[in-house]
Amino acid sequence: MKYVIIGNGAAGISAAGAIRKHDKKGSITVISDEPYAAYGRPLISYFIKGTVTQDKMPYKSPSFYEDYRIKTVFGQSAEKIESGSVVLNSGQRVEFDKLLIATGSLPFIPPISGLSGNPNVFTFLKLDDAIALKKAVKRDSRVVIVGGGLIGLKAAEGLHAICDNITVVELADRVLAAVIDKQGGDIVSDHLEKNGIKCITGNSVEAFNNNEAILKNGEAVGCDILVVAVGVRPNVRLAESAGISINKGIVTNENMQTSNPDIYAAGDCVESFDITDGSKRILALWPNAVRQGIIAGSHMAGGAEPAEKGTMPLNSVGFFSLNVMTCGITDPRDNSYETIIKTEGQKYKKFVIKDDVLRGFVLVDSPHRAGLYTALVRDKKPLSSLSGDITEEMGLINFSKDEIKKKIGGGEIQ
Amino acid sequence: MLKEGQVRIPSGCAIAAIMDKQAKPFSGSEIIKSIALMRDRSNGLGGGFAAYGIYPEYKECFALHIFYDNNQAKTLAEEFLNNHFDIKMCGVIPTKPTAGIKNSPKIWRYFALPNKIRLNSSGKNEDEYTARCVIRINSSIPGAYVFSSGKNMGAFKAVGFPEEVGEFYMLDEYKAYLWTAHGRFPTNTPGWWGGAHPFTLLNWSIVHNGEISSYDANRRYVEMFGYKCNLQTDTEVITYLFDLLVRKQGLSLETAAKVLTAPDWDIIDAMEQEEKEKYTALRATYSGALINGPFSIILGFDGGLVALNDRLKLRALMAAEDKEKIYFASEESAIRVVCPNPDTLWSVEGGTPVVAKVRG
Amino acid sequence: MNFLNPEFQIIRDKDRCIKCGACVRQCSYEVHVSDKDTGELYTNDINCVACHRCTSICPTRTLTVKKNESVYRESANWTSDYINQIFRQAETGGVLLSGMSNPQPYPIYWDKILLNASQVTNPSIDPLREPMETRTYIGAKPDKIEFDSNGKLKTKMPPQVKLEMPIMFSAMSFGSISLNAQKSLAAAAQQCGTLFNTGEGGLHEELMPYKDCAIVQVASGRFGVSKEYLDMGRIIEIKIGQGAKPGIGGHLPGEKINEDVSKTRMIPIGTDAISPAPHHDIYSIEDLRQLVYSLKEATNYQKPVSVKIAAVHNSAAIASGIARAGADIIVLDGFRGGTGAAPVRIRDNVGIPIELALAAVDERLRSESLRSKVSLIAAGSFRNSADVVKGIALGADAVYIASAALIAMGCHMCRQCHTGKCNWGIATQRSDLVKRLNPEIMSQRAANLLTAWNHEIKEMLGGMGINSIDSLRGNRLMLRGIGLSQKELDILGIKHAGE
Amino acid sequence: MKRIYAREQYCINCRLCECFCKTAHSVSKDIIKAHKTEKPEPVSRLFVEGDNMLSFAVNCRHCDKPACVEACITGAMVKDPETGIVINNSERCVGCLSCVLACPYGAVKAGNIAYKCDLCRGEEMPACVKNCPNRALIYIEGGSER
Repeated sequence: MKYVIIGNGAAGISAAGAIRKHDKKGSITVISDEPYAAYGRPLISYFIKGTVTQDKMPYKSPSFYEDYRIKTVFGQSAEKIESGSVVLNSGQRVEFDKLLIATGSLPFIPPISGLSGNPNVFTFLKLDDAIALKKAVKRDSRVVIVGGGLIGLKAAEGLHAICDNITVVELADRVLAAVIDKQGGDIVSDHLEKNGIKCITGNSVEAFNNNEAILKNGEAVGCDILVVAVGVRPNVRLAESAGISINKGIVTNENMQTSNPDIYAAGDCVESFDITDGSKRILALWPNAVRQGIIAGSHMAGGAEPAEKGTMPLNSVGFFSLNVMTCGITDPRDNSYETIIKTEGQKYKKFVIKDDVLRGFVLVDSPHRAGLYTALVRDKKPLSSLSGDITEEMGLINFSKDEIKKKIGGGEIQ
Repeated sequence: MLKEGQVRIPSGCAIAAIMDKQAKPFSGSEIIKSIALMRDRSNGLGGGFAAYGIYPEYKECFALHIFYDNNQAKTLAEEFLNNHFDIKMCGVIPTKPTAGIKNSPKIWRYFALPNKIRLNSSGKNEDEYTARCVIRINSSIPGAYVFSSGKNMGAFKAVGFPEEVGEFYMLDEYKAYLWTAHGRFPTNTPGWWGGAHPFTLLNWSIVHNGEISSYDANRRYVEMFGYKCNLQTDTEVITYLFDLLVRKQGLSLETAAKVLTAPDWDIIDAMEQEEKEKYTALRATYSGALINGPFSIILGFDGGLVALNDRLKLRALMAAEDKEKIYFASEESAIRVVCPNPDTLWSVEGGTPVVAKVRG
Repeated sequence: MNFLNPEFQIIRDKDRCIKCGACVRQCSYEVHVSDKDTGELYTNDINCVACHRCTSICPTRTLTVKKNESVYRESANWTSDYINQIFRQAETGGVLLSGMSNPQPYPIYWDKILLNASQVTNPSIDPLREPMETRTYIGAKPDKIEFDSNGKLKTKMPPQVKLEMPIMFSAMSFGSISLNAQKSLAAAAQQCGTLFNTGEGGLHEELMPYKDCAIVQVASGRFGVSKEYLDMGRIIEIKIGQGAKPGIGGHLPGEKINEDVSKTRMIPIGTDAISPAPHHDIYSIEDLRQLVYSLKEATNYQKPVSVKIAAVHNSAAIASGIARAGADIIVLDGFRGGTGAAPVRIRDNVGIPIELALAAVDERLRSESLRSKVSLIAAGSFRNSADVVKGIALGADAVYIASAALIAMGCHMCRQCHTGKCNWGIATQRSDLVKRLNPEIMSQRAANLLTAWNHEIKEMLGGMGINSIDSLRGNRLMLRGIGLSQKELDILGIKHAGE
Repeated sequence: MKRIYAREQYCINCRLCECFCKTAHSVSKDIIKAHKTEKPEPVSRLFVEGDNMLSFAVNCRHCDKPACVEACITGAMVKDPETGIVINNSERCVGCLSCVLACPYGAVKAGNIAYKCDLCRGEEMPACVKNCPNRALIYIEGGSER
């Protein structure tokens, strides 16, 4: 059996491991346009900061590919998929029996004038982006980051270690708009400001001239380097070439199989089901990619890794030691949700509840045992079955005695 | 210094026995020779013999051998005897002066039958009646001590080495089908004639070697049944235990021996159900009769003997058979000196009684 | 104003204290307090009962419990104990209660009796090489064993109970002690081939697996007594009296009667469980005989019936009567025996020592030729295996231990059983305290204690040249008194050392 | 694999497991130094929850499909394929706490980085189990978890 995986990220590498677990003999080929062993994408901000050196980037042990007998085709991009093979940019064809598309995302480039071909414009998604950026940025560089999402802010934090002038421009009324509510976002931007990063919200960059970034409101911000981090879109170009169905992302069944039974897809390029709001959308999240990779790999190799009933937004991220966690619905759009907010100094906890079920939460500077809340959201646990006020503190103690016994006494062992 | 009955005296010993299975009487010279060989197991402070079948002419009578320290004791005892028995014949037991035998008390014997009227009114059988009388004399008449009370048998004992005792009583002139002998090594007494062995009650005689560690448990047990352990000796209490179990409780000699030297619980546990129940019942019921500590005993009775070693076989006891004779002795050499080449020779096993009975 | 002087003082070595707060959470008497704001730890010494839960649990051994250095102006007559007792009574107007055994300095005869060992004339026996038997059968024995002409056993043995060692766990009811404590004892008894005793509290359903080693007690309150209960026990014990409180009944306060206790005792939740002083159907010895035979009849003569009395002045005559009333087993409980709760005055002043009672009863039963027919159990503070050996040599078939078993399970003899706050989870029904006693651990500790004592008994037997406990029973020659008067020696039936 | 299981019915809320875990994960391995002087302060890897009436220790379950490992962005959190032990490599952890957010038992401790039970790697008996005075923690072979 010949397995080919396009993409060497969280989904691709997890799939490779899962395939090898089920099929000790088949050949596995991983194709990546990056010349590196798989690494944690989110680590690139730490790379810039210098807390993680390049040799510490790899996600797996150095002998991983060898141990799992995985053939690597690195530094070459897959161009198209046709009749049982992947065509590389070199023209070489790689034949497959089962193919996984784990091509992840591409940065979204907004229509800002002065971007195209400009060497002072960077994106912030790959290690190569980070290497280039780190090289370009000097202590006195003036950096403007377009986009105050997770990537933009992590880029800002990373760059802050090597550069004194950083401005983040975010179109929404708050940073982290995609994952957090206004109150939470403001705490984060206040914290960033305190740590020397300027945050401009409700605005956007319209033009960049290698000296200034001109904002939508006409304001000009001194800028030598512009980092574009407004978001990503699924990289579905190859999938299109294979003729498989695509909606917001690649469409798969619950086993990550696409409309072509020999082709699977996993990770950020796939359309997922958000169990917290029932929507189908792209959820570019690390654990999601890992899980989908494992499921895809397992099924490709004839295994039966049980499918997830869906996934949900889940983020934990730190900015200058301020931890921010979000899960599920954090900013409900209608008033059918109840929200409970607890604040104390920088600490901010918000719980979004509907129909006796926790649908999402925000925890700023309150990470203690947060996973228990995540489990409540995922399991749709009726809150009325819990004792005590979980918004104050959550523990297994809030469960019934029988449930506690199961959880601590091995009762959940199958 | 305190004598037997006033204090408990540990002692080491030699024992020996010879029996003719056809009940043919033979002279005492043989047993004297056997016990004499084990002189170093005695220290001159006690020796004695029991002989069965020596008084055929008075075999219906109890032969009471009595030591008297003085005339007053004799007067009181004879008064008691006359009240309780019909004396058929009495007299001094013949002795001859022997080197090593000193300070002899007066030694008398009486062939007696229980007084019919008294016996009937006592409601006891003649054995029990006689036993009680013996115990009464021994515990209530100072200076009188009945040291033999069986029928057609007799004990002969004294302070001295056993071969000297044999010479003193001229035992070579007696003929018996069963002889037992004892040489004593008491640790701390000048020796008292009554304390020499064998110890007898009715037809029971016991020669014993060893010091039992269960003494007080056994003593307090038998005393519940009307016995009185005046001598505080192991031999005395073992005699009473046999008397209690066999004569009063009706156990066979073998079973009685299995009570005194009961099988280990491990062994009982491994027995077939029926046997197990039997031995469990015996041990549970007669736990006070279990004898502990090292001993070898030879119990003589009317028509046979039982040789018994302690459960752990802590004492030597050899046995041999040669044609119609069976021999026992603390040491093999004491057998070979009278029977150089026996047909069989073996070491008596711990807790396993050897019962030898005359035929018919 | 509190007149009482704290009895104890707690010293905390601040250099060692890691402020983990275990002491605070473990003390049911609220001696240790943690300051909410600073986290500093303080002590309320007045509450300390010296149970040593805190010193034992402290991971850095930070704590020392000392006698309070602050003293009353004491005299030999007005000791601080008596002064404190008066303060307490002046406050409450009530009878003083206490737990565990008589703490007064009466003579302890065990400590004035020495054991014998073999030298030269009689060899000692090496228990490692030779079988050393401690098995004991209790229950009435027949007058004699008879066989039929085929040599088959003819005598029908009265019900016998086998003990692999002559030590049993004395009566401690569920209620006076926790279920976990009782379970531990039951499991230890089962493991060691001996028995435990339900006390007057019924048999909790969780103890069913151990019913074959249960002595079920019938006491004056008749709590938990039913046909099923009687049928379940290995032995039925009629409790007339208890050594710690002869002449009075028992009282388990309503607070301790929770659902479980109520079910087991067959009384309503929250009601006081009162065991009357006398059995209201026993006003003389012939009434006892009727009860003994009612119980035998009820259980089809399958179980030995035991009668337990406190050791009192005329125990010997009473015991003789009990034997004649048909009891298979007589239990004598001496005045140093423990209790879950007793009036201090009674505990400290009523009854006699077990040693004297045992010696007198054994001698009396022998003089009446009854001893071989009935088993005799001694109780009332057997503290170690030597006490057991001495007890058996004085005449007991077996002994009951209770305090020693509880100590094995953590009891530190603080004598606060009556408060129900036992920090060791023994004498309490508070679930937070009961769970501190894990039967898995404590049954093993209790079993270890029995095993250890049994080993020691074998050692001592071997030294005496005895390889069966049967030959120790009543073997008073193995005992010598030391520092005892002739009268005491006479009662004990032993000679003085050197004789 | 062998796992630590807690038995609330015997947990007495003494919290010695926490003390001994902290000590076991200290440099000095000395309980007093670990709690009073050692810097950085060692971290206990387990949580005792509750009060005297109901308490229990929460340890990492070392799940068969560990959510923490799947959530880890650096590869610091790994499940050893041989021993099954889930370990967080402190040198690689960047402290994003994704694992804390992912663990359904709340068994990962949040600090500058994530801290979790490592079953006292290599020890025959983890410190918490060894020092539990009431055998409320047991270390036994179990089935698969999660």
